[in-house]
Amino acid sequence: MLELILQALFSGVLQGGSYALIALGLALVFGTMKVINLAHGELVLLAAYIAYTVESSLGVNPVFAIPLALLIVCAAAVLVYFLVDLIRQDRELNSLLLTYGIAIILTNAIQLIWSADIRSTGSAWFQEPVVIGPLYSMRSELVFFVVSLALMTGLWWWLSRSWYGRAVRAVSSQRDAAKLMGVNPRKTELVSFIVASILASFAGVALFSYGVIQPSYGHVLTVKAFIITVLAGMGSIPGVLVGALLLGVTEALTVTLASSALQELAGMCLFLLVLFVMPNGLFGAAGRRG
Amino acid sequence: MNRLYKKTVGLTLLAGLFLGCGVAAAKEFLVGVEIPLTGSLARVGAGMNEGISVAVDIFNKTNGKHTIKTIVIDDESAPAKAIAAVEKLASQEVVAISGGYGSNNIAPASDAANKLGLPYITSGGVDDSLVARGYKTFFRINNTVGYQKAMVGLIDALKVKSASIVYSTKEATANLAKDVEKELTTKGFKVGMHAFDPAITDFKPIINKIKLQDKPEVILMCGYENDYVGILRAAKVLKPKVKAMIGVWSLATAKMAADFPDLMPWVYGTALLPFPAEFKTADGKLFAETYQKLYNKEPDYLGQFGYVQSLLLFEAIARAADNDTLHKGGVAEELRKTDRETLVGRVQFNDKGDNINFVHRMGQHQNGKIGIVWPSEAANAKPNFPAVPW
Amino acid sequence: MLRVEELSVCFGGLTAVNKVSLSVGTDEVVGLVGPNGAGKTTLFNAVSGLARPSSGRIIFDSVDVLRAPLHRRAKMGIGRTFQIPQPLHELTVRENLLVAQRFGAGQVDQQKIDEILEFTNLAPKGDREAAKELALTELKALEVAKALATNPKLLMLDEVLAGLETSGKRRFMAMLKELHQKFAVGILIIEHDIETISNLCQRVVVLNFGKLIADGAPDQVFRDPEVIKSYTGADHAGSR
Amino acid sequence: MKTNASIWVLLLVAYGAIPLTLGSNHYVMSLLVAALVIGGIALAWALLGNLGGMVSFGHSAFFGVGAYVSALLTLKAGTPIVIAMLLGGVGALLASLVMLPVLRLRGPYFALAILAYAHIFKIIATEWTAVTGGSAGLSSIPRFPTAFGFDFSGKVGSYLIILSVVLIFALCYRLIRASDYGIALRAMHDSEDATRVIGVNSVLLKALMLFVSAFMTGVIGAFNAHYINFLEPDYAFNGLWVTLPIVAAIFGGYRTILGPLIGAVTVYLIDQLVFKSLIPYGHQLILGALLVAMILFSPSGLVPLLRASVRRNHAAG
Repeated sequence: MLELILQALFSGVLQGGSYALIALGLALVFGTMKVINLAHGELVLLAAYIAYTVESSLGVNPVFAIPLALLIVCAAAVLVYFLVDLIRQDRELNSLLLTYGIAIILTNAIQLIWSADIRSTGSAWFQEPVVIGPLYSMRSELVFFVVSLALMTGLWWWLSRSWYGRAVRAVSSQRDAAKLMGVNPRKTELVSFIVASILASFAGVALFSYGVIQPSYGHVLTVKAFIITVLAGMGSIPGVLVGALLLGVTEALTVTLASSALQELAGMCLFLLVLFVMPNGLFGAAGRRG
Repeated sequence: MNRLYKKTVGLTLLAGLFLGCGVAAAKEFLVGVEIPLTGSLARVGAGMNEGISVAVDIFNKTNGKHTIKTIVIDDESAPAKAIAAVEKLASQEVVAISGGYGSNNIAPASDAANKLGLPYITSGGVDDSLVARGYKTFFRINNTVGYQKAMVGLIDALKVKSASIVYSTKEATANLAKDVEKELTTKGFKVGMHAFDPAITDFKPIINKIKLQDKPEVILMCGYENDYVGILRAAKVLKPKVKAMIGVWSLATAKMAADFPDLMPWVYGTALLPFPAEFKTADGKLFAETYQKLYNKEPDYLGQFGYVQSLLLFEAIARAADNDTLHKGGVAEELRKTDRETLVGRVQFNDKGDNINFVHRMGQHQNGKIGIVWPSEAANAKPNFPAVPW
Repeated sequence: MLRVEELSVCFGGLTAVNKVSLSVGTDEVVGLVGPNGAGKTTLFNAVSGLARPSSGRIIFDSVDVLRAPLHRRAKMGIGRTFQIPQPLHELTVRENLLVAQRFGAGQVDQQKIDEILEFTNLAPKGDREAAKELALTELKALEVAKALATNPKLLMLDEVLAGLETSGKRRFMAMLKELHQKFAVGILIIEHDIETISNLCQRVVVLNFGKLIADGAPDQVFRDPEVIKSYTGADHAGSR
Repeated sequence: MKTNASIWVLLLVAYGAIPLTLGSNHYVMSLLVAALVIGGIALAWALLGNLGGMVSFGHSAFFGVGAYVSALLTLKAGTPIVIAMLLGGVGALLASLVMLPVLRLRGPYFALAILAYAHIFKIIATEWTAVTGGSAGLSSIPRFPTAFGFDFSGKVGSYLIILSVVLIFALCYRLIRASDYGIALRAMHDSEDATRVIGVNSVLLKALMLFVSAFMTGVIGAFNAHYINFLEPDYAFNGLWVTLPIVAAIFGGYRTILGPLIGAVTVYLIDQLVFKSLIPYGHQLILGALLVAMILFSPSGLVPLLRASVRRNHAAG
């Protein structure tokens, strides 16, 4: 039993690492722009399909797809940004509907381009098992867990040290005050969109390397990312990481202790529970009540 | 000009009447195809559709007398759209419908077809409730029992005594898993059951439970392609001490062997034919050739089912046309009289439209090929047992 | 009628209102003064229910309303205006009052609405869309009219005169003077202008940095050195 | 006066001309029924959006619950369909009770929290096999009966039922909007604090709108169950029951009453008749693009736009 639970915790933590990468992008954009980008999961999926194309047509390891994925996903994200920026009235709600529409477009475009077939990496190197004592994992999971930790540390450093990073944080917490300080909020919004798409590109390639992708999966990713940002409370990188790990571990434990059929239910219940009991999330301070 | 035109039309009509009254003439018949080409079932629907097109091509070349034309409507994997598709086809005067995937779409679609008096033949839904309705217009060439027989048959042949079943909570997979469990339990097997939500991707916790708690001799998988990949990957990492990995549909296919060469070795799944296909019958050879010509690839099981169901239907239409009973319920009548060897074995329908002879075959991935290992009379290879992908 | 006891309101680490006690009687007009950021509007928010106090008590009509939601306090008779007018969007002036009366007072009485419109000089504008077609003076008057329509016992006016030009201010003053008598309400009014306060109020309360520093008759209070210091120190002469 | 006349003409066409001329064409009638189902949900969705000021991505929850409640009542308890459909609405209303805590949440949080509920209900419907039949679903759900010598289970019958249901809902919506509650709700849209300090219990009013919207969607779901005669969790709680109505409501104009209905019929028919032949596999792409375009260029929808242009023409003429 102990062995089972240890493995569940381990699997959950690894899964949480990649969830965190996706959620972080969503949280960053929400922080600066107060916009939930419902097409975020589709952007991640787009990167995953680019990885598939690169792997299957060039026969190389999917990590070599990262530059191309960065290019395309960033371009797509910038386009999304400019569309959202065009909204004039009632931005909070209209942006939801707008990005929802973009998500529909992307899902169907992905299906048109890559067909409904399921895809996953063929790289044997990535699928090699790695055994640490009683704990098992796939090499790709470990590799990308480390990568996502590194990215998060980098982002944290960037947000706290660089001028742009501080501007992003300033805009997230006090938009008007930031303006007075000479920060151009629109520029920082764009930067946050680009950073989010960089994270999404890595997350997408990771997803392709250890999981199975299909066109309808983007929506699931968006919802999971949103759940994590709620768990975290807005605007805290460690919070997002903890929220993601919490979700990953909860899911894995539900499978181990109850049934896998209840895994999604457990995630949703966790989400609602936190929403009601701790409306500001585990770490957040910003209010989300009306 | 105008008068000439009218005259021609009049003459043609007259001629048509004459011929129609006399011996049935060679004629083009419209057949409706209601099938998912988008949505969650897009992939399997497209596979079946390929088989249907092959059937049209072959029938039109070989029949010599009648020809068939199909009208394809995408039902978008949605019941309401499936009904609308059937109704639209009816308004375009099709004589019967071939297609459908997923019992949830087939049930309402065939219901609508029944109301309109259109025969409906499918291979896309194995749920028992479809035939329990007892419609006179409904036919299908496969069923859960056939899959169950194949799985249990293989397990018997392998002489193991315990199994863990990993199954998706979707309807077809859950039903099959429970039926197999029931049969195995009555045979004195030790069976562990593990349901999973179709949305999950990480199967390690489930496989670990099987590895540490169930400790079975074989793992049975009732799922779809993405589930198999996830399960096999998790199993490859955790390496449970089992002797075989056995799945059902969409697994022992050339496509899976090509896409996931490192996951598939020695995995079992239902398969109609070995790969590379060895078609012994003339019918089979023709099918494979035509398929190759139209789609430039080896046929898969979806294509084979789609082909068989459609060819049986077209033949029944031809017979009904010859007997001049086409519009008097003759197609359904002729379908019911079907008794024929096909690519999926002998087909005979009972009064509820189910194929009483349907038993699937089990194949095994063997060095990039697929060998049929059960039943022995259809086998072209010996099962490699015990063997797993790791 | 209104008794505030030891009330504190905190935002994060900042104490906006610090242990303030004051009272307003049914037949009183009380002025609330103090430099910007002294906590006057926060006090209003706490009493009307928009801000959540961290400690203290709010007694209205001998009932503790500290935990009562906004709308219940409005129904009990606490009415207020906003410094920046907040007309109800998409509604006409008359509909504004109608909603206030229907939900605040509990029943609709067209005659009373007419009376209020007349009193606030809004009668000619009754059918205009409030948010789009009114001038600032009228918007300020609408704030008062809306509050009156809820049939309040206590009326809290937040800088109703600020931003008005001289003639508008004079008319408004006349209206305010009548208000107390005509509608039988107690009034608590925030105002910067010392002259206005002295003219209107029987009593004045002074806040500085969230603390109550004086409470008494206007001529007395405005001579208090601490009050003068707080005003001049914060660079706030009364004539703005 | 003029709008009254055009409404009477519209009613005459909907109840008279359409069934008489198109009644025998099963395909067109089934398209119309499906469009009205989408229209009904769009109406309920827009009611919540317009009066309650809330965007919901979880209306499939109400649709599914209504469908299941009505189907199970008729199948297992033999309840007459009309009553079962109403109870389906009540079931959806009860389901919305557990969502009350979400009402305190703002914009995006509400929209996605309600989506979480839809997921939860779907999983419950899948797992609670003993009652719901699990993923195999329920089949042979009773059809509409024959009444007054007219067979309501046919296409025309079903069309008349859903048409009437949707029109009754539209009328209710109109009454609510014109009531004191409706006026207060309209005011709340942009100035919530100002409405609250004059005594409006905003949470209660929003809750009421959620109830009404849930009830309406539940009844529509129940209708659909008896029309399709089949239910399974994936279908009953499908995301499409939200996507299409949202596109329809935004297209037609969600701040109007008839906008969502007109939007639904237009969008659905164009989608099925034009887009589907343009891009056979994946025509939803165009729906997405339509939604994006509407939000960017005419967020208040087509109906107000048309009305404005008509008014302009009048002024010019």
